[in-house]
Amino acid sequence: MGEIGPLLSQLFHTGRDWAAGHGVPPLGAQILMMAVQVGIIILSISLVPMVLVYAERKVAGFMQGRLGPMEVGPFGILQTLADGIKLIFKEDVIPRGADRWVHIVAPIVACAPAFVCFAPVPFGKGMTLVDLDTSVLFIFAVSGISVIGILMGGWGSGNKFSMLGGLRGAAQAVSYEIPRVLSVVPLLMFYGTQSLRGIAVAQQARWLGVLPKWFIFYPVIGQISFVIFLICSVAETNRTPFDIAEAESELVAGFHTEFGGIKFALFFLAEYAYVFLASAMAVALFFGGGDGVILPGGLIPSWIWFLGKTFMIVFMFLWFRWTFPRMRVDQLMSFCWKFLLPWSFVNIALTGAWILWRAHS
Amino acid sequence: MINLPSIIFYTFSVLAIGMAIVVVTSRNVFHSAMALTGTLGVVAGFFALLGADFLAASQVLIYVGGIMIIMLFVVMLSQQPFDALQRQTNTQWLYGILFAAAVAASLIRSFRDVYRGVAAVATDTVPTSAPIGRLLLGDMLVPFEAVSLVLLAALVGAVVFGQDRKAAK
Amino acid sequence: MSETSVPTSAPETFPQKPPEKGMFISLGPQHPSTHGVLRVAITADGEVVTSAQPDVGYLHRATEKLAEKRTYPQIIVLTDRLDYLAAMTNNWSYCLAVEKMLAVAIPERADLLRIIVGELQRIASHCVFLGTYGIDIGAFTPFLIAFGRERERILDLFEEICGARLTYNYIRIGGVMADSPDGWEARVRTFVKEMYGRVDEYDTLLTYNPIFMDRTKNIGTMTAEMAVAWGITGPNLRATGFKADVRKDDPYSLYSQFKFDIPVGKQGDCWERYWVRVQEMRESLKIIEQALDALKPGETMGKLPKVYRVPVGEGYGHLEAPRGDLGFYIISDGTPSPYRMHIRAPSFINLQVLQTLLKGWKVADVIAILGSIDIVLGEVDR
Amino acid sequence: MTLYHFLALSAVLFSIGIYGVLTRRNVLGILMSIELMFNAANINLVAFNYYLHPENLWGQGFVLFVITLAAAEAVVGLSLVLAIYRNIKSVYAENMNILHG
Repeated sequence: MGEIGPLLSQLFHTGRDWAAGHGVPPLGAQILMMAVQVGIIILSISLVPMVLVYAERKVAGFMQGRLGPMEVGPFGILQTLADGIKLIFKEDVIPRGADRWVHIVAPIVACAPAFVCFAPVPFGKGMTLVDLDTSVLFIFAVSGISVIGILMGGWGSGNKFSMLGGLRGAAQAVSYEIPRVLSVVPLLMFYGTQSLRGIAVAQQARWLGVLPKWFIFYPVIGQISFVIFLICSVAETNRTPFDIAEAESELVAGFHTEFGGIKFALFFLAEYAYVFLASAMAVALFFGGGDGVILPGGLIPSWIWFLGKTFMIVFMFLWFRWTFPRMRVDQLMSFCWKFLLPWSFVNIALTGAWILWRAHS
Repeated sequence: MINLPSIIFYTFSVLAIGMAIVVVTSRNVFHSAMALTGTLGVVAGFFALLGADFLAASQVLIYVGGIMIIMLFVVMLSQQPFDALQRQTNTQWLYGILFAAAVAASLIRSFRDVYRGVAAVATDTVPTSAPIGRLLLGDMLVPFEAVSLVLLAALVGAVVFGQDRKAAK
Repeated sequence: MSETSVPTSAPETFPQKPPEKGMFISLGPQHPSTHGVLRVAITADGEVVTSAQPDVGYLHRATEKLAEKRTYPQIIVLTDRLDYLAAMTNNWSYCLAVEKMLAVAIPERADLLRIIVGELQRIASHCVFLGTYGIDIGAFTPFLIAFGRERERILDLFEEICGARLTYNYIRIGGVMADSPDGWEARVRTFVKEMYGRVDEYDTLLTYNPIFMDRTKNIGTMTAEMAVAWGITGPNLRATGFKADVRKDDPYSLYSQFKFDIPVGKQGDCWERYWVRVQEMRESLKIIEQALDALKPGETMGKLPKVYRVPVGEGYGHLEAPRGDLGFYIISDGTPSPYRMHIRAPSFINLQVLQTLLKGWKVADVIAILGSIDIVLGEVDR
Repeated sequence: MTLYHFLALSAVLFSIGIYGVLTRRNVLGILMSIELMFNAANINLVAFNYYLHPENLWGQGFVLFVITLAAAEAVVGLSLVLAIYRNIKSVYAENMNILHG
């Protein structure tokens, strides 16, 4: 009941046959349907940051003993919409000393990969846009492109301090990408496939009928890889306690200080899209995607389960932001190279031992 | 005949050649680095077109996510105020064009009669991650270990050169 | 790394042009974390600071010259704006100096009210420090909790008793402006009871937060000799292990009757300076409780003629302000206004140590060290 | 979309790379052109693998090695450029003419 996954894919096939039937060449119909699917994903993904920004300000408010936005719309729901409109109409200023082209293209390069990464994410039963066989590697590769966006942002702002901020941000993102990829390797070893949908489906089984066989519940390897993945995702999205890139109180101004209006909105959109992406991946990899916890997934459709679990992890991102102070640059780097990386190697070794033991018994 | 792959092929190749030209002719080194990033992305598209999905993803991951970032680091750290006025190409650009054109013509001429009509055998795209993994650790094990040594040497070399000699003393 | 000697020669001219080796950063005056308009000219070689030169004077209002043109009671209004985060203790210190010269007796209830209000002001000022230092290190929540919730409660209490929230003008020469409204003591008592729990909350929120400790422990360490050599007073001095508090060393008003101890650190790093201020809040709460118990109805204003003349001569009165030993030195020539008034502002003196304290530390630590000294520019520039 | 198309494309890319190496004054430009030539070769390898020997993946395996070696070469080259820049404050090839230790 409520499973709109198969319904949607059914809709796309009928749409294509209908278009093919009405004189549109089969190739054109296929491209048309692809365009419709991509359009739906881009629309829904661009809605998500609106919700996340609102959630962040509300959570921040409640954590600090205040209410958060209450003015625009009931309980401040339209606040993000108002911010968005305000940002769109801000004057578009390009600093004179800056490199014009790089300044204009930087927010696009920082924001576009965020949408592409949502293709292989399994939102529910049958709701994976493109079930790539190498979806995990694909997501890490494409999200690496936005680091180039950060560098371009630093270079495109023209002043030396933003460039330093951009370099620091890029160095942090690149060095935290390695433990992040290595923390997902145990999963690939365990389930033998890289496709997120495959991993999510493989976790639908139950231990002793009650405990769901999610990877997070595997005794040691599950928790270690989840914690490392979460920490690295926080670092990858430049959020506290790793937000040195746009640290206001630090000496070096952040890389996107020179971007006003819609360009700043794009950087903002990218950050929240990546937070949502990281949570969606964490749910697909560690919490069994659209798998219902108590009810056998029948009563509540799988995509509602998926979104619920994703917002649970998004809440952890927001929670970190309002409780942790900021780490210093060198502490942050040594934490990555001297703590997270060795532990991810240990985790891979443990998973290997587990698989060998399982193979023998 | 127009089918989806050929449309994609032609658009990608126009993009690739256009950006490659920008890489070699642009006055601003940062712009050529941007163009190179674009070219690498399009080459990854070619790999995907040829059914090598694992390769396309790793190309983007390693090249765009790794090498280009280090290259941009060095470009940003070594940029001089008067770079924009400098001529980026030296004087023998005419001979360069001639030589390059000669190489291109000879290559294309030599491929023409050998590989003219070879069309693709219609196999559907099978996922390549697992076979590549088995290949790397199976038949190609020796080069696999050798490359790890090369990478180690490169790492040590980069650290040695990157170190500020005075700081080291 | 930081020698204890006090520089005898004038510091080198301000490094305006970037040094040939390394980077020149002019921190401020419009910088979010310099707590007001302070400019620190920093030259850094790579990541390490080679020299730091605080540049003050952006908030100079010639308070001391103005005082020479006003009568004694009118000067109280000027003192509010010195350390604008702790106006109560400014008024009190000035009144102490004048009362010492006039040798007027202060009624006991007025003195107790002064102590209660002074200690409440210390807690409010430390709350501001707690909030802004949290933001410097990157944690936003303590600011809204310490600054927002606690300080508001104290300001409400002040508003009830003297009508103002920032520049109180409550403590007058010879006593206090007005008696406390009824029910005020009860409200202070409930606030004090709740505040004990709140201070423990700060410990979990920030004091023992591992990332906060990484950012502040063993950073900007200051030895006791260096602190004494530079004339530093207040929590910064006590953090280095040197036990010095005007309330104990030179007890004024009724502090000698109360039992409270002075929190002292060990190695004077940023974390200890922060920790000492949090402990001081707890001590102030104890003092307020004891003062509330000792409060009895009575006179709130001493016997003073309408227009009084301060006898010729000089007087110096000082007390333990939240930021250090705040003193007023007044020379009177018998006329209704002082001949000369000098203010010993603790922030101005604590600020000078930055020249040697910042040297040798990383650029990223400059903000942490600067924030831990807790200076207020109104007091620095006078 | 036959093999010949891919070979022609990679030949053009390769020659653009050669042009870049020959005429760029900035050493970074030369390094980038070398990357371009590497990629042209990679396209050839994958095309041969897809068209001539679809049954095994030796071509793609070889491309992986080419990518890793290109990465190693780029890293060492770039740190060399940085070291040279630190000493003679310029990245232009003709300024690097003093051969001493």
